[in-house]
Amino acid sequence: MAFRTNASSAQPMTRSNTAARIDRNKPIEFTFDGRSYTGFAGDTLASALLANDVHLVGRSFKYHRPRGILSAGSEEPNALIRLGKGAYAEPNLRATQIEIFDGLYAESQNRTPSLKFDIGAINSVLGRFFPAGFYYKTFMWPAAMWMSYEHVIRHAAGLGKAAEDHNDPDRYEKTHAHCDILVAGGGAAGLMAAMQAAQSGARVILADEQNEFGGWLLGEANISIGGVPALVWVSAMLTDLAALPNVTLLPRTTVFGYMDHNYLTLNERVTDHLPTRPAHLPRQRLWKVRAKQVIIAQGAHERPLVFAGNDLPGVMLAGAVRTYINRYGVCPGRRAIVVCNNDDAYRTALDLYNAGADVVITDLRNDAKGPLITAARNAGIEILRGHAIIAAYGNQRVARVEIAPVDDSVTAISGDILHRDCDLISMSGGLSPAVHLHSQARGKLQWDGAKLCFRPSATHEPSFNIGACNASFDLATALKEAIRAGTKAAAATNHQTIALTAPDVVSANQNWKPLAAWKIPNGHGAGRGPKAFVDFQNDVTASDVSLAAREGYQSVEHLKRYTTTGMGTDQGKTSNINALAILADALGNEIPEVGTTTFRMPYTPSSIGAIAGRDIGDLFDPVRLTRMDAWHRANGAKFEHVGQWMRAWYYPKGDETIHEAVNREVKAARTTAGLLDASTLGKIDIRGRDAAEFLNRLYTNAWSKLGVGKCRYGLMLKDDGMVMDDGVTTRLGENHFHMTTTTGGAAGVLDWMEEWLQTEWPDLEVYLTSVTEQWAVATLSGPNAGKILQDAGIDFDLSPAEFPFMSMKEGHIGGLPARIFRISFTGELSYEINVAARHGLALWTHLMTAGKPHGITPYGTEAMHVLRAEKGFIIVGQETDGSVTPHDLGMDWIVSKAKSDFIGKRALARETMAYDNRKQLVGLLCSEPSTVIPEGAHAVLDPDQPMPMEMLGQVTSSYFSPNCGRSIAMAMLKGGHARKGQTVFFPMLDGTVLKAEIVDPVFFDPKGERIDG
Amino acid sequence: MAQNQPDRGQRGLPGGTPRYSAFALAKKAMNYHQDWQRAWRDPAPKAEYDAVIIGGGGHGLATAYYLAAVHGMTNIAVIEKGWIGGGNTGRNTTIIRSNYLWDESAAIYEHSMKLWEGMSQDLNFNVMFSQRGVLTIAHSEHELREMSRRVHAIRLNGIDSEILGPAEIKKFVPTINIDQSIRYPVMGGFLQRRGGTARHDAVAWGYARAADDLGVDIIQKCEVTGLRRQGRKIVGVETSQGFIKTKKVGCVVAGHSSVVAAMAGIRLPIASRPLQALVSEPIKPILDTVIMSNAVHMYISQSDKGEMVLGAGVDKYNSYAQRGSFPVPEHMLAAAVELFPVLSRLRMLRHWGGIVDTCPDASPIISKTDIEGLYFDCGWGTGGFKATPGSGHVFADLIANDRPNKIAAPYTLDRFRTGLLIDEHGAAGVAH
Amino acid sequence: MLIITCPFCGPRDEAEFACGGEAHIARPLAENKISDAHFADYLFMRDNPKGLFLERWRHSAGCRRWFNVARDTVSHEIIEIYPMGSLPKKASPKAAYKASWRRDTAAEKAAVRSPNKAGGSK
Amino acid sequence: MANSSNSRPDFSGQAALAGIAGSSSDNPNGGDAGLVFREISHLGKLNLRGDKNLAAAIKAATGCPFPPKANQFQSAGERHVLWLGPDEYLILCEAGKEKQLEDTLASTTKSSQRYAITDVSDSLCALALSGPKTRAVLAKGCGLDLHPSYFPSGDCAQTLLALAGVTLMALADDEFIVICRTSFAPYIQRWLADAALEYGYQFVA
Repeated sequence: MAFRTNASSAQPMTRSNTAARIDRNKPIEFTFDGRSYTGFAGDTLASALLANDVHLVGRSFKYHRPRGILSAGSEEPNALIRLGKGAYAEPNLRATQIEIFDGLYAESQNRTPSLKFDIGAINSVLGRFFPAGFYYKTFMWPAAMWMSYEHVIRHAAGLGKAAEDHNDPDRYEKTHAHCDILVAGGGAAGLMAAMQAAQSGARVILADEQNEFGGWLLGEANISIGGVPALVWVSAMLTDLAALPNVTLLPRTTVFGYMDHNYLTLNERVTDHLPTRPAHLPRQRLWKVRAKQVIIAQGAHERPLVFAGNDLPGVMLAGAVRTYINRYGVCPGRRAIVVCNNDDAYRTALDLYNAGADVVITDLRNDAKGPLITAARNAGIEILRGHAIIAAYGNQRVARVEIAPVDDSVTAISGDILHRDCDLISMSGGLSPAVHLHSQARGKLQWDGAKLCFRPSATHEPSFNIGACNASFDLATALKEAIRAGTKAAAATNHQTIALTAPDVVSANQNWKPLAAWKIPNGHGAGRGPKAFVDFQNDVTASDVSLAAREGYQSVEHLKRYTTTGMGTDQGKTSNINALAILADALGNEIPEVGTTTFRMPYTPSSIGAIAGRDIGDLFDPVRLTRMDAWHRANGAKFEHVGQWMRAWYYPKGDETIHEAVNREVKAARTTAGLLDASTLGKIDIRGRDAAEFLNRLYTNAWSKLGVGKCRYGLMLKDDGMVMDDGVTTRLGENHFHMTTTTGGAAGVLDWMEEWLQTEWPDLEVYLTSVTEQWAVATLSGPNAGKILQDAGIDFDLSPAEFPFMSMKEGHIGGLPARIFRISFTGELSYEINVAARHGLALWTHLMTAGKPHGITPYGTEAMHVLRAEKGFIIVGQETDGSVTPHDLGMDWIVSKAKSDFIGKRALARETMAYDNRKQLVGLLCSEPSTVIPEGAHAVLDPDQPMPMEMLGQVTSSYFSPNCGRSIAMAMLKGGHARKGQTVFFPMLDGTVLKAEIVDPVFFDPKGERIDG
Repeated sequence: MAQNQPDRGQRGLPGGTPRYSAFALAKKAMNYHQDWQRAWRDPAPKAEYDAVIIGGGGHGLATAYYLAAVHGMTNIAVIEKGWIGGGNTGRNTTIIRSNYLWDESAAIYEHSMKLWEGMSQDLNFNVMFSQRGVLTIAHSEHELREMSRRVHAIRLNGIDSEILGPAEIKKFVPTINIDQSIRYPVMGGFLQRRGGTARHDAVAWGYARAADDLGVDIIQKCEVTGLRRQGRKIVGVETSQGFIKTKKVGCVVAGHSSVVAAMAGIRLPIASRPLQALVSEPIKPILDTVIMSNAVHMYISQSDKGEMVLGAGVDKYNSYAQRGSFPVPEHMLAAAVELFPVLSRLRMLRHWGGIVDTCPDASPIISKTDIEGLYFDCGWGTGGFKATPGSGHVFADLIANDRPNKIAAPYTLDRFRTGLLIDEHGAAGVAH
Repeated sequence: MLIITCPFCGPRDEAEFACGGEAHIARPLAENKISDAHFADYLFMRDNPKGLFLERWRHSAGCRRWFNVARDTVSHEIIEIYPMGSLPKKASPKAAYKASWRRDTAAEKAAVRSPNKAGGSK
Repeated sequence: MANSSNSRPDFSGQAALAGIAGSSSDNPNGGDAGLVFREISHLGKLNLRGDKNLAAAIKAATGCPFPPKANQFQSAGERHVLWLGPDEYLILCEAGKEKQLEDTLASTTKSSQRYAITDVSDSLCALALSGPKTRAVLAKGCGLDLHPSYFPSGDCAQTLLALAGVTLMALADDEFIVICRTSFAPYIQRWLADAALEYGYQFVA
């Protein structure tokens, strides 16, 4: 093409000299596909590329057809590029939304080896064999081959490449915000509404996805508002709004989600436009806004026309062309054909003409009249009325078109074909209001048969639609709507305001009723001829839509899913209505009867990083530490997460393995003394007149007669009779108890108790307070425990007579006030020492010092598990799994027969609860004393039976017990209680089989003779 | 696996519907695809059917197909108030696996898995069943213990399952983060290689086309307004297209089970909850398997189109609105970024919600009712899609023979009276 | 995210609350003998309407108090919020309460202490 | 902290963040930090359950009037009484005075009266926040409307801050007390420092 310019020259001649919103004094260097170009501050990547006469910017999803820039905004389906390098790389960004900055690095996508020569383009040649849904009809034989077919398909599909380096260096933040009125969209209507609402003193947030407020006015010439050029009015409005303390202006911010109860999500691109991003600033910020009222002023999207070859680079939307000329000072072509079914495109024709391009208008209507048409004629622009472009041709950019006269309904060609050369087609198929947010919020839509679009009807949330998104395309009307909505919204939030007078608008009148022309005839038979595209990104053609209808995929949802139309990253902003109309046509139905799909979050694709925000890394989930944590760390403890708690797991000495360390700790606890940090156990302070009665109803056993200062073990059931939690509860006073729960169960148990108190037994006078973190707890266990307490300076008599098992005393240790419970989870002489949490570390170090001569050994949760298993004590959540009753555990002794009721009592009376073949708790001794059966292993009677095998149940706990000198295990086995003495087998994952004898689950000191030391 | 399967229904399209094939595709291309015929008819309802299936989702269409193909009941109808596959069939994350803990669950999901393995050929419709493996991650000692229990049980049930360590996981899933210092480190996982995904819409369309070929009437935009009874017997269905007489009604209306049950005065132990899912923009392949993590309520795979498909846990309150609350995807995406940092710079493209019917024991109901001729298949919670063929297969058997077969037997409504539950979440709450 | 108006703390984000499911399920006392089937009505069977639903919520991140909510499960509109232990006052929730299949079931009757039984569970 | 040669434990006691979070600051913008915060060590805290009849006892013991409305607090010098729920209050007092206060309350409250009082001084951790960006920082993790006109000084609320439950007290436009469970204090400290980064912060250990 003769007028092609040297792309690297600083002043490509495609720059028009019109006044534009770029700073010609600020040239900016950037790179696209390895070649460096120059643009200006204020350019988007798209405008800068067009300024350099680069039209071919991408390849389509399926056919890999060359694609250019269609639009100038977020609806762009074609110009998707990969921005940045290394860890900063980001695929699928729309060139039309990227503000350029020095050093910007961009690449095209979905092509190999290069954009100009893409082997994938073969698909386009074979396109005829790949109609919509072809993959459902083939690749089925042989069945085994699908994975190979799929591999190829997967690599052909997918648009851009994700970053090679996965560690996103950027920071994302989130914030909550509240306002009286959120205005979504900062065009003329949005600005006017925000100003109106703000007058009342209401708190207003105004968000717009572009870097500048002003909406489509930014791309218009020859419009004046309030007696001044539109953009002068815009900047005046902005100055006034910015001065108001009750207004928050959010440019570069997309309102992408509109959820129940006026909860909206906004994505603010804080530093994306900067060449270097300050580390302390978020790249993007997610706003979670709760608005009392919402005003939607999102504008509208222009529709393409569906004619053969309409996807060639150089085929652009008319409004976009106007924007490039007026906003960016770029004239995207020199020989332009404007094709339209409405008046609006005439503005583009005039602007093209004024920018020095040759222009021909192809108007599908043969009766178009009005000031714009007159203006075009007066300018001497050639106007072909009742004509259409029936096909466009070119290699990687449109070069020529076939134009033909068409009948009134634009269904048939009615005359001779004209041939014209061109380098730009500027098309306009009418406007579709952006009803996305309204629809996300469950607002209803209605078809406007005159303006040929869906427009909002009933709203579901407290909101208003104004301006173009309400199909009020006329500026003056839009401003009046804005004032009305602003006033009403303010009033609805109890802010009174006097309606402002709408500023006068001076702009050529135009007819907003386009001609219905959904599919332009191409002179060939159905399905024949060059492809006419409906969905550019997903390569869905008009004949694909007809095919879907023919095959019975006739609901809009079926159409979308079968042809994938509207499923691209542009979410069908330019294609949905055309597809719908062509489907309606194929079904001989009216558009409203065929219906539209409901829009869902997000309005435009929204960064996952921003939605995750800072709730990642060490802020992903709170980690709770005990007051002794510092000591554990200093002494080389290994930790395990128990719920949110970090607990000392074991304390390896030197190069001890976990097993060596645990064996040492377990032995010490039975030969000398062990010290365990038990601070994480749940603790609940229970007070009130009815505290004992409450415990009676909560636990399976009886509590009324428990003496003051005495402790009792309790089992808590859900009302379905299944074990939920256990622990020791102590009576501190007549109406005062101290309950302990499992570490993991603490929060749940407190909630559980509150629920019963508040919802079932409000008559009981009981008060619950969590004191889990009020007390630090060190459990001293082992034969030397008493001696150590003596040396530590206990101030009361520890003799079993004075301080018997299952009792509690308050006293001092080395002067520290303490509550000491004589309870034991090891079967050894054991003291649970509670001190105010602030003294936890002091108590621990003090006991370690005092215990040194007596062989005190800190032990962790793993040793604790072994010690309790040696005694056959259960751990809720390990032996139990929500399907286990007290009887299953062999704990009938703890279930009161006397009490008329307790939580779970009735459920336990169901006949199946007494079935003999329920899984029951047993002990296991492996035939190989040195072998520890893996936890989770399943028992069978006959290891040689065929699959699926008859299983008895699973090993729940299994350890090597240094005190028994052999391995021990606990298991839940069907009919286990009656199987004592039987031998069972455990098929291992490696094919070997282990053998074990079923025994009583108490392996050590069955008579409990060690409890007093 | 396609061969020697439990009665899989007849192969091909005995009803005479032209077969799909590469050859047919090429042949039709010659005529610019003008003479493809409808995948299924659009009939008006007859006055009477031998059985009526309420609900044109995957389960309902599968039930109809197997009633016709296996039990020879061809005078039946599927009635759907909207468009087929428009409910949870088209709203799930398409995960398919059979590695369940309890024997009863393993039995039905493995039955289903075997049917998946021959489905595209059975239906002559490519449902793109992709056995790319399902890997469930364990993040703590407790989860490792549960994993071991699960894998031992699964193996003894004759189902494939293997345990992977962090290094093996990294090898299998290069994009995953196995840094052991993160809050929920990848400590291990168990893999079912036969698990994977399928094209959810295709399952509904494939069953519809195959059932239609056998004479089944598929009636869309037909809403059930009532169930007509005579005493304790069902005699027909009131619909928006008039009364339809029938002696057998199978209800397979995930997301509306309680509503339809109420029409017959039946109570169900079901709560309907929103389940949210989302996809990212399509990118070139970075994940060739399915990853599930229960500790952080997140599962993820990459569709053939290139979209990252992510699912979360169930929302906390009852709803029929097919939308959930924002904190759920917020937490889920944070968890996803922890495990797959690459996601941070990708963008959410679509987000949606389905309505799942959840039972107290997280297991389904496949059952007769105390009304003769009225059957329910519901309560699949988040596990419905993977069960589609198995559920349809055993439900068809229940309707045809008026008694549950061995696989369906444990799933009667009666278990809520006896208390013999199949407590899948009690048993470590693996997200389905 | 819903706005739920805690009767004590006022309107807060749904995130601060826990949902307790169906409201007004009376718990049968173990002392009153009912069949396993009737007991299952209490333990497992749940009202699950499409539309107005009476449910329980707890302000778990706030004052920790339970209360009742009448909410539409389709529109998510909250029609009434009323204290634990009380019945709804507005017409439609009231009607929903009366219409529930639970009213006068054996399980609900068994929630009341039968006069011949003395003293409760002490 | 007791050193191992000492046979008596150290009585001074440890603050929640002692040895976990040292003083730190980051102020990329220069000028005043947007947020300055510190732990209020050993602030006395009593959880009080009961109804309005306790007003007199509270007044007598603390000098604080009874909170007139839900989600408000009343102060008398260093002592504050916070409304937590319809029958639940939190009393804050000078470090070490909690026991004495507990006894006074017990004695001035008729035994007949429904009430319960529990010392939660170590159970909860209080952080003092100040600086021009205090509310902006809190808003990043808290869903409440923290605008001074909606959350004026004198208001308090139990709510969520990011992933932890907290009680917020507004002392002034740019002065708050944040109370969390002690074991969550390290998380809250880290979260606040992170959230305040863009405005600059200073944490005083």
